[in-house]
Amino acid sequence: MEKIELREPISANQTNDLAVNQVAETHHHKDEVGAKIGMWLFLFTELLLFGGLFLLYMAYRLQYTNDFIIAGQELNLVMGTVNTIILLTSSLTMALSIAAIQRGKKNLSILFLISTILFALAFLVIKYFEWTEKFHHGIAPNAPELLSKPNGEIIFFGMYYSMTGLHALHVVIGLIVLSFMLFFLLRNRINENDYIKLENSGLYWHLVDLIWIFLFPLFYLIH
Amino acid sequence: MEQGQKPHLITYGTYVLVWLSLISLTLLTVTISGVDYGRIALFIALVIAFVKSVLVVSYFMHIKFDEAIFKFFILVALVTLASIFILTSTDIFFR
Amino acid sequence: MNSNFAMMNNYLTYKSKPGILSWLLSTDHKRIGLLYLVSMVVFFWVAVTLGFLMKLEMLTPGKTIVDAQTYNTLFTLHGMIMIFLFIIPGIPAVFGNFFLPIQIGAHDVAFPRLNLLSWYLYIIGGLFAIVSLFLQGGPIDTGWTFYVPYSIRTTTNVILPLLGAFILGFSSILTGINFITTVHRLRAPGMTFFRMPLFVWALYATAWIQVVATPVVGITIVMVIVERVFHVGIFDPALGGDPILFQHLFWIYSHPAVYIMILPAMGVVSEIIPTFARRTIFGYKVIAFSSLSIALIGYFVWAHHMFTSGMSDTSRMVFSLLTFLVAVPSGVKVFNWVATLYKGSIELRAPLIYVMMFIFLFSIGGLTGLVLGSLSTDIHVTDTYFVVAHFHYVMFGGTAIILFAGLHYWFPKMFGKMYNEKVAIWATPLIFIGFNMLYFTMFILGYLGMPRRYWSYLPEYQTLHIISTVGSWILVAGLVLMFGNLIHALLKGKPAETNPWGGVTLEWTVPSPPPVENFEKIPVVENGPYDFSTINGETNGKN
Amino acid sequence: MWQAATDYAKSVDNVMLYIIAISVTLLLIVTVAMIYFVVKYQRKKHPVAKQIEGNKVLEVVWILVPVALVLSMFFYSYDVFKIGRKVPPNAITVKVQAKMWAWKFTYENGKTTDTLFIPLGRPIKFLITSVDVNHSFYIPAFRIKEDAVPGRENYMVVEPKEIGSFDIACAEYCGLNHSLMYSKAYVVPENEFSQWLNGEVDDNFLRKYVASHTGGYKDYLTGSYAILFAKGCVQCHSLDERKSIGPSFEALGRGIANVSFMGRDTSINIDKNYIRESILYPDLHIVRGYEKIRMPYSTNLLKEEELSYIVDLLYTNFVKSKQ
Ligand code: HEA
Ligand code: HEA
Ligand code: CUA
Ligand SMILES: [Cu+2]
Repeated sequence: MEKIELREPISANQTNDLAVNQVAETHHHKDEVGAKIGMWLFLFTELLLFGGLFLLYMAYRLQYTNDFIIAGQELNLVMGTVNTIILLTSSLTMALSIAAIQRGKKNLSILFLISTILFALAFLVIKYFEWTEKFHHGIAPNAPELLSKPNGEIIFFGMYYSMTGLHALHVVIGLIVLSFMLFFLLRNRINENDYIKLENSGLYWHLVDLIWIFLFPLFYLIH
Repeated sequence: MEQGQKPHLITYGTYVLVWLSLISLTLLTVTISGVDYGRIALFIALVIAFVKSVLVVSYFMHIKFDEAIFKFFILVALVTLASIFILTSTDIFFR
Repeated sequence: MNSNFAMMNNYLTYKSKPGILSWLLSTDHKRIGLLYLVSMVVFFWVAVTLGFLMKLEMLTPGKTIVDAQTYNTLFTLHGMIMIFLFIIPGIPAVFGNFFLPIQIGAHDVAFPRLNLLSWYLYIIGGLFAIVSLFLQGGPIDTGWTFYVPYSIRTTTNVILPLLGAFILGFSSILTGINFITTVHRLRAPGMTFFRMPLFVWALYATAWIQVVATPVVGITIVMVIVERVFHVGIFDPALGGDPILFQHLFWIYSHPAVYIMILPAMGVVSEIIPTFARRTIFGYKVIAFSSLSIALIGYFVWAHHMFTSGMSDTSRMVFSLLTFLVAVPSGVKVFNWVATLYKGSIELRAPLIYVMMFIFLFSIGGLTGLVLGSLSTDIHVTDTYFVVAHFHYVMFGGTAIILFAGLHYWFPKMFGKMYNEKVAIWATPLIFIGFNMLYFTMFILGYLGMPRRYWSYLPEYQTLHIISTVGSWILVAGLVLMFGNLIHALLKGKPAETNPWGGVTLEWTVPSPPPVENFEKIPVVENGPYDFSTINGETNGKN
Repeated sequence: MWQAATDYAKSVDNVMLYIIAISVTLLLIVTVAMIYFVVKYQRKKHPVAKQIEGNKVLEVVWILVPVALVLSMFFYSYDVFKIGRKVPPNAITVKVQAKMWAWKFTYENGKTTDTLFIPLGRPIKFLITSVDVNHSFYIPAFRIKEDAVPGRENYMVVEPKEIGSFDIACAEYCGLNHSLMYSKAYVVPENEFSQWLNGEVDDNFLRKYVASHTGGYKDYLTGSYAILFAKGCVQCHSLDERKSIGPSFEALGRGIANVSFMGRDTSINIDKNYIRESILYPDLHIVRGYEKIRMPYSTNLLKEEELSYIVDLLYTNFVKSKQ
């Protein structure tokens, strides 16, 4: 039983790949790689969450190819494209915001973060108009007008509302998270030496963008 | 980022370049969708989407410059996702 | 070990906040483990009572004690609680939380606050399910599988328990994220991957399943709720939806989930056997990799629950083949465990007896899994009592028995008290006999064609049902004896030593009960996990 | 109970035997070895353990041997499975429609029944669907089962090789009366079957035919009680004093029933009208001591003449005979 001795901590190169040279005193020290691993794992769960819906989409698109094409025409391509560009741009400003804080440029970072938030809002506003317009035309879940269409089209809009709805929910969550980050930035809780929070929020935001990159062709570009 | 080691910094310019490519790819895919490529239209659109997502993941999410472990993780997640798609296909494509 | 340090900081007595808050707000992984243990035992007790009532109902054809609707809610709640609140969090949440950091030489898990959040989510999820019992509409009656379209048609309270299950899934995901990160970041110096105890390996593999499988059921559950509330038509055949797709999505999670249940148990077995055989485990790497391959292949077999659902024949063939393959790594483990007993120096103590019982019962459960994986036989026995028998053998005979084994193995460490080992051993024959009477009869019933989820049955099945019900009484007696003994020990037990069994993994180097931050100084590891050569003396052993 | 009434069913039993034989062998090897080692190497007798870290050859063996075994199981089983999925060209089609909580069978000429009649020795293709929730069409004696899923038509094939009557059960949970969703499958020679299909003979003729070929507990079936079995009545109402889900038929002999009628407790004289009402509107009078549950085999399941027949039967054999 004496095989494990208690010794002074040994130097880092004696440890294996990722194990931190962890000793009692450094216990409370921030482990940034650890935090990032945690964040990525969380992103995978998000990916698989949407994965389930994409799977359903694949099955139904195969089953109802023609209905999907017809129903797809009803979506507004211009709004979809504009929203794609907005979201991509917000991703850019997000990345730039992190790049700025890495270089210690706090004000620039704040500026970029605010623009990200504004872009996110713009995305939601457009989404709102898109949905309400559909609703006015009677294309809403369980609305008699939609129910009178063929099954494939009902399913198309079912998928459309579920997937873009879930995505929009993620945008809203992202918005809240980013607002907190803004607050932290202003309070200097995020700074040149400690910006892992902002980085992780950025990762989340890019994932939201990533999902949209696939949603866009699957719903708006059907022909 | 082990202690003392500086993180890899990506220049503003790179980000803007990536963004420009993303926008062009978006416009490309929208334009193409106007042309009728029949059955492979979906395939083309997905390939473009895939290229876009690789750009986002590599640069915006700077996986390209992160430790190997992260790349391995992503591989695990993608393999998982791919396998549920492929295995479900054995049902829906053969009904 | 500096005993002063230990005496002052015992994690049970340590007070950081006033009163109960020092538990409810504690981020100490050991305290969280105990929070889970207590809440889980409570839920288990509820579900066991439901199971017991079901068996009473089965005494006679037709109504014995409850009517059909009540019976339907009984098995639904029994299944839901057992699966989502007892056996899935089960070993990882209790022993994983408690021992994973200690076994790899860390002070805590990577995200202690997230860990506490997981527990709160667990409780909230459980409360959702319980609250739904008392609302208008009555308790959920869909079976734990929530198959559509029944789950979107029934008028009982479906949404709340589904939300509960969703939240529980979240809790499980967070635990998984925590464990993976902990294993990657917080191993003590010298603790390479191949020096980790096999329990840690098992938890690591499990955590991956938790992370990549749980979201799929999460979205499925959400879609059922959306379907009920908004009638979007995703699953509803009346609107063009496909109920079979629901089954795919459900089992994409719920099959891997059965490996979430069993893998940690297998890890515990790999800890207990070497300790009592005083020898290194046979084929360490093979066992470690078999955990990973179970996790991996286990992801590819889900549709074996759907052989009669009407999916394509191609699919049936592929999934049957893959199912057979997933049995192999489990077999490898069983063989390696038995081989570990070979030329050991074996002391037959209570935990080992439970482990032996496990090997026997789990093998029966697993081998009958082959009957279910085989296409032609499954078509006959699917959705009969044969399946019910199979999963009680693997879940109860497998995981729950190992939960008991783990309790007996780590009890002295966790609570610093020793239980009466004679009583613990005396409970085992009761459990064993009761268990087999209760569930083996179900294999026969199933092959004779008695479908599951039946409130009433044809009179010719009655004899077997009576035997089974009597078995449940014997089993209850055994379990009450066992739990009673442990509770008695908790109150009146003698103090336990640091290392009562002669184990060599890290948890046996810290005092019983462990101090708050586990280690005064993080240990440096220089050997594999089951190195008994020093205990046995220098000259002997190693070949 | 233990019937195997098709060749396919016998093959399934063989697959089962094959898997079980291998399983029992492996289980015995594992268990015996485990107990033997625990006894042989107990610490008293064997104080110092030998530290064996592994053995490559052995480990490879016990990976490869199980792989071989399970592959053999797979192929054997799959071979048998394929038989059950192949639709022979001479197969006749029977449509099976499930709904909460009854079965409806439609034959090629449009005739419909709630009890299944099929010809001996002819392959039958069942096309299975549902109108509400999932059910599963299960005939244990044939070892076959296939879900009835709304919006889809699943199929399965059977080639009965034995005259007899076999239970049909619902094997997918479908709500309240899932466990009462039983029916019967009667296998009769082709000749009799086509006579019946063309309306030359009636259901009862076939039932009697089957009963006379099987005997035993089916004694009832030779007599006039056959219909009570065919329609599933006896699932819940016993012919003797035994209390079951519903009141026993024997209890009709008391001549007076204590019931709750529209929420009030009263006694009521048992006559033909009472019996008829109880079948048509099961909720109307609830006999004291019983639950109000929906009787599955009621209203739309009985044709008018069947209803009259049952009412007469019950009245004559249980009520009048006691007076
Ligand atoms: C702890 C949980 C657990 C575990 C570990 C398993 C393990 C296995 N299960 Fe089980 N299963 C369930 C829980 C579990 N199952 C549940 C809950 C259900 C029903 C759900 C519901 O419908 O409500 C179910 C249902 C179920 C079905 C669907 C039945 C149906 O509805 O028709 C199938 C079909 O293939 C199956 C197969 C298997 C197989 C092949 C294994 C294998 O992993 C077993 C491997 C183990 C062994 C094989 C034994 C040890 C090996 C040896 C001693 C020697 C080696 C020998 C050889 C390989 C030949 N299970
Ligand atoms: C871990 C999982 C688990 C466990 C342990 C059990 C335990 C039991 N199960 Fe379980 N069962 C399931 C999981 C489990 N079950 C699932 C998932 C289903 C499917 C549900 C569905 O179809 O949707 C199911 C379905 C199911 C059915 C089938 C219902 C049907 O299809 O009609 C039956 C039938 O009798 C049954 C019986 C029992 C019994 C009698 C017990 C008994 O509990 C065993 C007897 C043991 C005791 C009674 C313990 C007594 C102990 C104490 C009193 C402890 C005291 C403790 C302290 C003081 C701390 N169960
Ligand atoms: Cu119909 Cu169960
Ligand atoms: Cu499974």
